[in-house]
Amino acid sequence: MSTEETNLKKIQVQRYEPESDPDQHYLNEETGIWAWLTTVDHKKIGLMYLASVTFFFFVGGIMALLVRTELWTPAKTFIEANTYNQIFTLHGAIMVFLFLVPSVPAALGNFFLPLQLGAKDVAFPRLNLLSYYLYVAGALIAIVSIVNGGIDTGWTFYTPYSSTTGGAVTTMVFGVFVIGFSSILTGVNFITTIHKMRAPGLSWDKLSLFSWSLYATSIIQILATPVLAITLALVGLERLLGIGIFDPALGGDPVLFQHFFWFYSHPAVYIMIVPGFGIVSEVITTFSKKHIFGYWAIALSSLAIAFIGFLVWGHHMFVSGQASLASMVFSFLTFLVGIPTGIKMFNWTATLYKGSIKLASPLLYIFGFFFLFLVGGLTGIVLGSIALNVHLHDTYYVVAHFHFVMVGGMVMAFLAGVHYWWPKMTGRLYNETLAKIACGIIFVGFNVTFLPQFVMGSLGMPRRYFNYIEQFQVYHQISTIGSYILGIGFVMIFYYLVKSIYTGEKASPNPWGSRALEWQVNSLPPLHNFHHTPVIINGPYDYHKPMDEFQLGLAESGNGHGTEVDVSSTEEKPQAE
Amino acid sequence: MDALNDLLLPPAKSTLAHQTDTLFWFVHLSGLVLTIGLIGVLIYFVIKYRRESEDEVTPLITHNNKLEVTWSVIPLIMVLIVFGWGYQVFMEQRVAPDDAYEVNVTGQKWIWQFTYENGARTNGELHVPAGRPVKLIMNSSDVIHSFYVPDYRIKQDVLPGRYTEVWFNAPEPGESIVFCTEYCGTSHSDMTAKVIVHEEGEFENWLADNAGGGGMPEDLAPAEWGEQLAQEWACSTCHSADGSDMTGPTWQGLFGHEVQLSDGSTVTADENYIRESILEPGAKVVDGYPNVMNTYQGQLNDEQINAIIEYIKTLK
Amino acid sequence: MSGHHISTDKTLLGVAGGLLVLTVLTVVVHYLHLPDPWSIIVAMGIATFKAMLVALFFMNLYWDKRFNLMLFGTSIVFLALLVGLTLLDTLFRVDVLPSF
Amino acid sequence: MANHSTSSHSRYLQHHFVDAEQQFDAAKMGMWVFLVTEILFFGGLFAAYIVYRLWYPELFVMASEELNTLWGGVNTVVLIGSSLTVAMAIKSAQLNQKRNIAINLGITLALAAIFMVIKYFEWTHKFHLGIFPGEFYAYEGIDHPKANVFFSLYYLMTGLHGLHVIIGIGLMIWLLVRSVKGHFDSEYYTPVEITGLYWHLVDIIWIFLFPLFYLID
Repeated sequence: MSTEETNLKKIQVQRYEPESDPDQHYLNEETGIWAWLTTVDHKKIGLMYLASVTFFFFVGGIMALLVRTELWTPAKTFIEANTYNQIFTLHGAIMVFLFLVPSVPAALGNFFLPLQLGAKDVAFPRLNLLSYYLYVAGALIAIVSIVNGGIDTGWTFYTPYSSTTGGAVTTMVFGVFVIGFSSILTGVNFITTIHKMRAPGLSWDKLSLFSWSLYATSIIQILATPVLAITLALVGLERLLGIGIFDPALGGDPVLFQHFFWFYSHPAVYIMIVPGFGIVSEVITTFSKKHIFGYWAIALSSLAIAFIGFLVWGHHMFVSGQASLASMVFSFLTFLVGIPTGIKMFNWTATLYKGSIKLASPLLYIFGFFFLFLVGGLTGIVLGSIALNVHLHDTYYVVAHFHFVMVGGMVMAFLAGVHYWWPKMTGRLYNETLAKIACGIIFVGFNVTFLPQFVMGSLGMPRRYFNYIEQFQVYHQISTIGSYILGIGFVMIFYYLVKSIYTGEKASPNPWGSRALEWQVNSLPPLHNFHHTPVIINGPYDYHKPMDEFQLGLAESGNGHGTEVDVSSTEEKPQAE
Repeated sequence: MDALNDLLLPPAKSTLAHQTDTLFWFVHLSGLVLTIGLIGVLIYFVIKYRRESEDEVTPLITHNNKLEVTWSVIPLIMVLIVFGWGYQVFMEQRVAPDDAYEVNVTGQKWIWQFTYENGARTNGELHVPAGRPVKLIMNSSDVIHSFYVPDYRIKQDVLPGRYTEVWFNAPEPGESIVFCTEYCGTSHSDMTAKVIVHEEGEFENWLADNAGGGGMPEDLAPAEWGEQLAQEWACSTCHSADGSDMTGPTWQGLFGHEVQLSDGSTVTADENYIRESILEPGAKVVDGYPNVMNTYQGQLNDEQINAIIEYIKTLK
Repeated sequence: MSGHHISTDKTLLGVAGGLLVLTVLTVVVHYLHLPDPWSIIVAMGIATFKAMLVALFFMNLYWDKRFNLMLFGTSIVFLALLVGLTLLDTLFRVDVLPSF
Repeated sequence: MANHSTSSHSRYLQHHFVDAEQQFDAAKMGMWVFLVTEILFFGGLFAAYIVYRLWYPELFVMASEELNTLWGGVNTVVLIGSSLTVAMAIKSAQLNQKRNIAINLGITLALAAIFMVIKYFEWTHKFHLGIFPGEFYAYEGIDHPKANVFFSLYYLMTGLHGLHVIIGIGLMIWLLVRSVKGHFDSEYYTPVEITGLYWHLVDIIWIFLFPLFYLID
């Protein structure tokens, strides 16, 4: 037992070592289906989200394969135009609203944010469960709309097409509205959690970059999502009551819809990608055993992206008929958002300098992310330039661009995160060789799928086309072949990860030798994460300090809440009891 | 360079297309240099600093403000160049010269219609003179469409309830394809058209021949003209002539037969019924088909409607 | 729970009284029919002032943690961005009309 | 989990908080973050309002004549009164005057109900004239092609606000029941405090809706 004197508050600290394969952990302290369905444990909710987003990823993926297969030949290959239009709409809507937006924040974020903060749970555990059920409810409503007539508007719901076409658009926008509230509540929860639930000693400069990225993401979620909600409500009411805000036939303005829609949907791109940035920072430092380079540059650039991301939505509308003045301002601001993103890329590269780099599978996925996201980002610069955008807008160039960012960037980062944290979530190790092979397959498959799309896009192939002119067939066929390779890669990952749960080797609490807080608890973690409130002494990237300094301290008396505990400046006397 | 251009870009057939292309290559090549550079450094680090033992200790390097400023400011300058350049080219594309020749464009599911100053009308074919700026004043009669000519590097959404404008100058006679690039439903991908660029004198002749628009060509029988009109006005996008099921009911075996309507009643498909269906498509909707057809009131004249009916009569 | 600000009756009633007076004032100004830009400016000015009174004294932002005030301010800033950037389009559109 | 807290052990302290102070701060901040989302939720409609008002100023002047300034003003006063009583309820809780909490909440509830009753009469009067939202608009009295858009905005904004008042009424009933049961005192009044914040925001929104719809000239 030792005592740490600080000028602020007296805290007694005792160290303990994490166990692997503990008798009691979050999966066996409460058991049974009812315990799962009513759990307020952020880890179980995170796992339920993980299972759900994985399910919808595969559903959306099957839609993608159907779309690609149909495009093997011009006009009808095996499905009708109307069916094709519904399938690409569902592919987009499912991937965006049911997979990309909740994937990292709600699944991995839920699981690891409280662990990284040294908290027992998020600030509002019941609200967290409500978020999950709203997500499920929204998904069910969306499924009802598919069964009940389907929708063919594209995921962007542009008016007046969406307010006049047949099908179950009203049901679908209601489903997205509900999912939006799920997203908002997660954002509210995370912001409060990061502010109020940090363990003593965990000052802002010791906050993990993953937590910083979730903080930036949550800000976007709470500021942007409500505008989407009201906009979709207006579309629904336009169909039900003829409220004429957007439909010119009723006196409205369709371009106004686009403003409101993109006010959400452009920042939403950052809801999808910024948490991925957080994972990159965690994985790069862990597998290079190196302190992050430019901690503040990376942390603050996330906030900068979140802010500037709100100012650029009009770059989706350069040819929509908006005023040239607006196009100029939006184009200018669009280029500014490239700067903080570039800063991140450079800082990550610099982190590797003089590191001790181990090419384990999570890092391989991150390197995949690096190349693909770089291409995605730079083609974003191309599209931000108004003159080029006029030519490329709504062509396959745009399709390829956002798939490079969303799949090449975000999905690769998500997979890196899943592989990185898998041992902590499940207590098992997966087959590393298979993981590396799958990573390679996905990287190759991805490029075969989407590089040809850049080419046909700049040659003039418009998106959302069921039929196309002969000239583009070769590119479509290469792309289709690539999509099958990509599909095989994802199925393979699913196979070896699920297999590891049953037959995988038991994981030690910290198999990668990480300094981050979540690795200092048992594998599997206890139900309430920490048996005692931990006191944070070192930063999560202090790889220059020996591992044993990172063992958790516990606050023996005095809980430390509400104080800035300056433990790092006091002398430590770790002692066994 | 030209070979490279053909690989990634369609032929440049307007006076301004080359400006877009130069910028296109500038941004792509600078991007390529950056990608190769950054990935090269990454690969170099991975090889040079690969982990040799688990006990390795790495140095503490937390940040370097000079580097941060460098890699913020240089990209900033680069993107500002791209911004300014892009904006300048855009403004040239945007502002039509005062002497531009005007053609009116109507987008409608799923057909492009063009009207000329002397009343000539075409569907799916835009005839313009070579070497003269042409200004299109565009409007949609249903949902948003977008007028895109890859060869000219121009694109502009076509909105209901408002006019938008786009212009180009094609110096050489020839043909270019027009796509609709704003998703507009079932046959969105078939909503294409052709720009046909004539020599100046030839264009004047063409225009004079088509003045007023819409008379029956002398060399055609009414049913033949009807067939031609059905193609031109994109009727055949939704109504087949061979019995196959499309967005709308087939025309084969339609005339003189009973039709089951969505309100449960039946009607005989005679001249009056077909005329009404063309002018007021929502009045009697055939059972099992969506009520999506637009009215052709004020677009097709009586003579044309009669010709189409004659054509339908031949589809037994 | 010490440290929470407890408002006095005097403050609360005073603020409510102020709000009532301002409500009457804004209606009176309405019937004065001020020249064009001023009527909306005065009406919005009074409304903003009333909203500030409610936020600062009823919602306790005057005494509360500064972060909550910042949150409130942030929402206003982003609302202004939504409106402002949208107006950049809607107010500056050039109408084109066909000449025949 | 013996030692996670040494300070006050409120009955309502949840396990994952170390003390009641942290729980209160978190709840209050969470509510503020939620209010931010509410402001932007209404913000979409305010943005639409501003766009249309700047496009068709004459329409807004004409159409606003149909709205009754007196009843709009009365409703403003009613909501300000209810905000006052909510603030009084919180103060009563802080001073441990348990009876006054319930009394003030009761008055708030009554005022909220009055607000909704007035709204009901305003709306039904308009329906009577044929002023319906959207495509059902059938009033001849305003000579402007976009008159339906103004009233669509009117119904949307006052309707969404009214929906918030109804949700507020539900919350007030819940608080009233709990306060009668004696759940709130100076140690624990978080639900009263954060519901109060919500209620004041509803008031603030009305403070803007009133001049934007009723006082146009």
